[in-house]
Amino acid sequence: MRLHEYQAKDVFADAGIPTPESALASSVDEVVAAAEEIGYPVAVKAQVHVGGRGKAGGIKLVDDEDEAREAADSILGMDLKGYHVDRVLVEGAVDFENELYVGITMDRGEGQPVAMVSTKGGVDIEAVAEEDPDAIATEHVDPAFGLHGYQARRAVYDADVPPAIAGDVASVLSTLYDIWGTNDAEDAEINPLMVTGDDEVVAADAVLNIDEDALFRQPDLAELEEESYTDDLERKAGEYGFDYVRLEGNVGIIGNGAGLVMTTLDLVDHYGGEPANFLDVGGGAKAERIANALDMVFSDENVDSVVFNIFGGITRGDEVAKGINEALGAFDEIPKPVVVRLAGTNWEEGMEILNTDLVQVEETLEEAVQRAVANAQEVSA
Amino acid sequence: MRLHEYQAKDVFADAGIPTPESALASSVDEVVAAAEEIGYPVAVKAQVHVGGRGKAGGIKLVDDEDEAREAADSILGMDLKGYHVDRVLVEGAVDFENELYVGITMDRGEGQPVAMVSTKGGVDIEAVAEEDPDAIATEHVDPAFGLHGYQARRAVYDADVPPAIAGDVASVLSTLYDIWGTNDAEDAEINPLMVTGDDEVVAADAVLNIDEDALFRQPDLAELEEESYTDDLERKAGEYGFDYVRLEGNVGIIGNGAGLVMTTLDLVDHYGGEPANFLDVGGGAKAERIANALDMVFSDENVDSVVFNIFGGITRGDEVAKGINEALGAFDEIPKPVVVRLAGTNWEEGMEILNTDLVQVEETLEEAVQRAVANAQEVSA
Amino acid sequence: MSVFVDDDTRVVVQGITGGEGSFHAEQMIEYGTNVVAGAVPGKGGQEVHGVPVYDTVSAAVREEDADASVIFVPPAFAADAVFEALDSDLDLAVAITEGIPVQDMARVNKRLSESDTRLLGPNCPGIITPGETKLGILPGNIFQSGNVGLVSRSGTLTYQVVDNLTKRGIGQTTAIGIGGDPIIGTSFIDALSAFEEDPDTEAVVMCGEIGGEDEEQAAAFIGEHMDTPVAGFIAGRTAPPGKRMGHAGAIVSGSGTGTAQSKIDALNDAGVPVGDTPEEVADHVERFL
Amino acid sequence: MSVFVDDDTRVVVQGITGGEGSFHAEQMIEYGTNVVAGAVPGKGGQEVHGVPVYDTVSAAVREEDADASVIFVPPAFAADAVFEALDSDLDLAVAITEGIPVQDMARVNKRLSESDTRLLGPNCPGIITPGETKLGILPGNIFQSGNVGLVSRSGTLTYQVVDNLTKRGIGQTTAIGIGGDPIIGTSFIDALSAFEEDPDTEAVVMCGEIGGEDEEQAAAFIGEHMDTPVAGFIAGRTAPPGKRMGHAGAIVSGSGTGTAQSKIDALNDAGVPVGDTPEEVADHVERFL
Repeated sequence: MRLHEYQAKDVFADAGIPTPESALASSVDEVVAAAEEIGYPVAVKAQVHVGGRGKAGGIKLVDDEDEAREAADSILGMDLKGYHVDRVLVEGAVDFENELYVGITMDRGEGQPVAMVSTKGGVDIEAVAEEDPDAIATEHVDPAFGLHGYQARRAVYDADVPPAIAGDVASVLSTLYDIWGTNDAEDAEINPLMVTGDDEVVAADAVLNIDEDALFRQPDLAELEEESYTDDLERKAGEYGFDYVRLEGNVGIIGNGAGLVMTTLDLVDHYGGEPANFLDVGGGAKAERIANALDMVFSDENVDSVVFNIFGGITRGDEVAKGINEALGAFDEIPKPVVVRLAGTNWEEGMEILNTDLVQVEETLEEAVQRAVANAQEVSA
Repeated sequence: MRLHEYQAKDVFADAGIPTPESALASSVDEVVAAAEEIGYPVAVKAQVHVGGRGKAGGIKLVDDEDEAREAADSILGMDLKGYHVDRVLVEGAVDFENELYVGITMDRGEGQPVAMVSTKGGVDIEAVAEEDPDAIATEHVDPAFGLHGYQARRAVYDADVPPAIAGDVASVLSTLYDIWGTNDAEDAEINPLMVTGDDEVVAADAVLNIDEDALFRQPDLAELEEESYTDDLERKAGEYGFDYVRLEGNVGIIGNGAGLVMTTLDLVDHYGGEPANFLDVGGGAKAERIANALDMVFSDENVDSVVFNIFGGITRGDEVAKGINEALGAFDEIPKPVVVRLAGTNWEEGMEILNTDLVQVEETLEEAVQRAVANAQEVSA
Repeated sequence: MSVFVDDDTRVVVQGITGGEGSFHAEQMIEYGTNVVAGAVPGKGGQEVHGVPVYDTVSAAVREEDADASVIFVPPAFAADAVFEALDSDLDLAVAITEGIPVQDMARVNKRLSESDTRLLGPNCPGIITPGETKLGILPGNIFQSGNVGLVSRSGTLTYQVVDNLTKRGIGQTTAIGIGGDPIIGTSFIDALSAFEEDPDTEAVVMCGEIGGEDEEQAAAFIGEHMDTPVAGFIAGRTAPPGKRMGHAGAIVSGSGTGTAQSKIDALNDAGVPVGDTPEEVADHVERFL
Repeated sequence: MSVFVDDDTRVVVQGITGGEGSFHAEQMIEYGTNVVAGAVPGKGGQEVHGVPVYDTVSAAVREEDADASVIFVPPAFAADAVFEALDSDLDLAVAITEGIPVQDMARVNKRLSESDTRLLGPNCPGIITPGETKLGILPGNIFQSGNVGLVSRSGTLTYQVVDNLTKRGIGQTTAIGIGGDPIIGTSFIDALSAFEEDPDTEAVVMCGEIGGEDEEQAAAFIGEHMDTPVAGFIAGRTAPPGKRMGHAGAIVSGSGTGTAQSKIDALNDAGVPVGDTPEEVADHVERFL
């Protein structure tokens, strides 16, 4: 779960990292009021989960009310790389001389956290990592100990952070690690960490991605989850607890297990169709969950045809079949044709239960996908 | 630094460990008032740092006001193994069926903490450890991880704690480890952890010894240090920051480094004298510190003669000599004869500075000790 | 012959009194797995499906000589269960649990480096040596004893590929689900090198997916160290960059590595044919035998 | 020959800009120690006694090829300094600091088991190979090059015993202060086995004190593994049970082990004569040579 900039900044500020004065606004008037309160110049920043907001016109620096109105008007309501902007952060502009990068993430290759510092902040850090990896100083962290003080300092000195601010940057990095740890984050980043003319450091942006698997022990963050959704289907998937990704095609896909669902997508593509979504109902899916999954796919108006592919391990075929019967039985007319393929645990029982008045049944994955692709072509033709 | 029972119980209760209702009292009337408030029966418990208080008459269980007065009267002001009792804890009596032991300490041999559980609580646990070591279940703790939940449970089940309370005892043990860790404790113990007829567990005693080297980061505990002293010389040593132990003899000993001071004690004994104290001024002792050390030894009326043995590494002989001159120069008459022996870093400079009108000087440890013993015998003769 | 587990493996089921633990313990017993104990704190002394339950894994090891565990413990308590397994003198611990917080797994990973116990998973279907034993949730009936080793990051994809093999009469020595989480105990390379050393394994199937660089590293290992032929499958060819698909393993970072194409290229470079469909994987395996 | 350190040892002083660090760096340089760098965060680029200061130990290792460090850092920051030394590719780290919280040292001890760096101390006077190099605060002038190895838990007691030896013309290969804290890096046994392997060390003096069981274990080691003769000294014979004397190591628990007598008995059983006074220790050594 990715927090919005304004949410992440609250967390950072509470932990003692300096951030600019700021206020959230969702109308032009609110932007102007906030700007007056903070004092010009201010930055008006779209609150959407998109990288490169600045280049895409989602961040504007304004010096007076006219500019503020203009900026607010252009940003609020804009479509930024597919995301609708309905809120902006109005933030005191920082008069900076340098921009640094500091970040903590999980290095999955090493299986341990890594702390990073670079003097090449303010730009796409992934690009820096690829083009000039030496410009990013890294320290792998033993998670049982946490980031040692000497490691924070070493990263800062290795990155050639100017001596006047080295201590402060090391301290920000240590705090950032604590934030990362106590909030069960996947990534915690400040890019840029601005350095002012009088050697103050200020977090001008804030990234905090939370491990959704850990939300059960992060009640405060779990409450922010609702706000993190950016479209209705994503919200619905979040409520139902599904791993769901919306795509461009018209073949709706439901399956269990990320690998098998991805494979189903790949086969839809392989057989000439276009996947409409990725939807993993997870392990041990019970009847209600199956009904919810069908509800989700039917709610997507792009979907012309559905393929339901369950290979049971924890998930039992009879439960799945019951869920499908229940969900489809509630309709007077089935909205889109559904092809079902069950295999694995209790699959025979499932096949017996399935109501073939409501669904088409296939025995192999390849056949099921081919039939769903054909259904979609028929509907859209 | 050993906390008093009532102080340790406060810490334990704050962390969520069940403790009996209790109040501190320093007069008979306060004891009776506290007992009425809590409700009879209550235990009246001497607050001194002595093991086996119960057997020595320092703990009494009373059922009514008469008994309370009698108990308070006998315990307050008593001398318990050399310690004067000026405060008692009045505590609601627990109607227990079993007594357990739980404790955390540092196993110096392994260099890691160890958690311990035994169903043989309520008695001298060191005796149990010696006679029936299998009766104590132990779990060594990786301090980078802390006590894992499974370890707390395993210790409890391995100790054959009854199933009905196993979960609660494991939880107390985990909390005790947290207390041990967050308070920089050397030992944290509950003996006995009482088990009531309805399977509640209650900490009927509480031991919490704090690592004095960690008091710099334990400001709340550092404030309790004053109360932990049990005699004036110990208090003075604490204020001066000396390692000091009062003994029975009449040869006062000041030196630097525990090993050398102990050796000086041993040599006093070897040459027929009796050490009056152990006093280690520590490394790098400056003039003021030396003066304080002399003040301490002179304050002990048992002392008839003083030997001052400094072998310099961090400690510099000239600083020591300056301190001795200053401290002794302040007296019209030197209260007890002082033999000084300096060696190591800057010892020649020290020897030159020393005012031989005030002190006797010897070049070797053996000679210095022999002379101090002779001085003491002369004075006491 | 087989890899990691066989008829002699003595299994303790952590969480045997829970819904999934109880169901799959029964399935394992039915399959022939030597389930010798359960371990659930506070449930010591009970029996589940005729199996004695102990309060701790250590007690199960001491009393029943268990040498492997399967962990069906909810995510909030699963890391502690894994730590317990790693501290109980077992040869193997199989963590089925899905949704263990990644920071918990980083701590487990640190402890793994100090333990002699092999961890499989978490978020994995387990391991099966067909006809002998299974540890986990794999549906036993789709497997068949034979000469093909299989290792996969994905549970249900494993079943799919196995199904395609078995239906052609191609059996398996051992099938290993290593799990789809970012941090796992046993890697592709660990499994591949075990298969390479197993004289009965004549071919290996490796099922990867987008995200991470494990498949690329495995490809390098195959190129350098393996004589046994390997066929591959990579899920997630159509996954758009930057989208997270299901478990945390499956994210394409957008840079050079981690994409389906980079994994397929690496495998091809190592001489590993990669199927477009599970059926094509079975075709490659058939040609090896 | 010598043990652990010699003329080639390249020393970085952690905390060289502090009072003690600066004073003893100068003393070391005067003695002939090859002090190649200092390391103090925020002081990189300065010079102290002609020695360049770096912000990190790693930089000192990289730029000056330091292979050993001496740590003069106040207790509150000392554990971090030790962790830094253990993570900087050094062969040896000598922690002089007195008063490091014991829980900090337990964490350091854990890391030690994962590090290739030897730790000496903390709360120790350091190590000296007379005539070649000293790392720490030992007063160089009392030492003399020779054939006796010395290992001691106590700083000033070491000096005392060395003084008695040197005054008789008995020199030392290396003298090692292992430190008096409850948790230390290098044990008596580590030092004794190094002396046993050193061809130039013809006799060893071991100075112990009450508390713990290190001397008892060392006695067992001497009995089983050492041909080089060892003379012993144990401080604290007159310490009353249950009283803590000075550093945390010196407490008599009151039970069977840890007392001066139990240590003296163990040493005697291993054939080690124990002196009643430092002079008597020198007598024993003289007889060995």
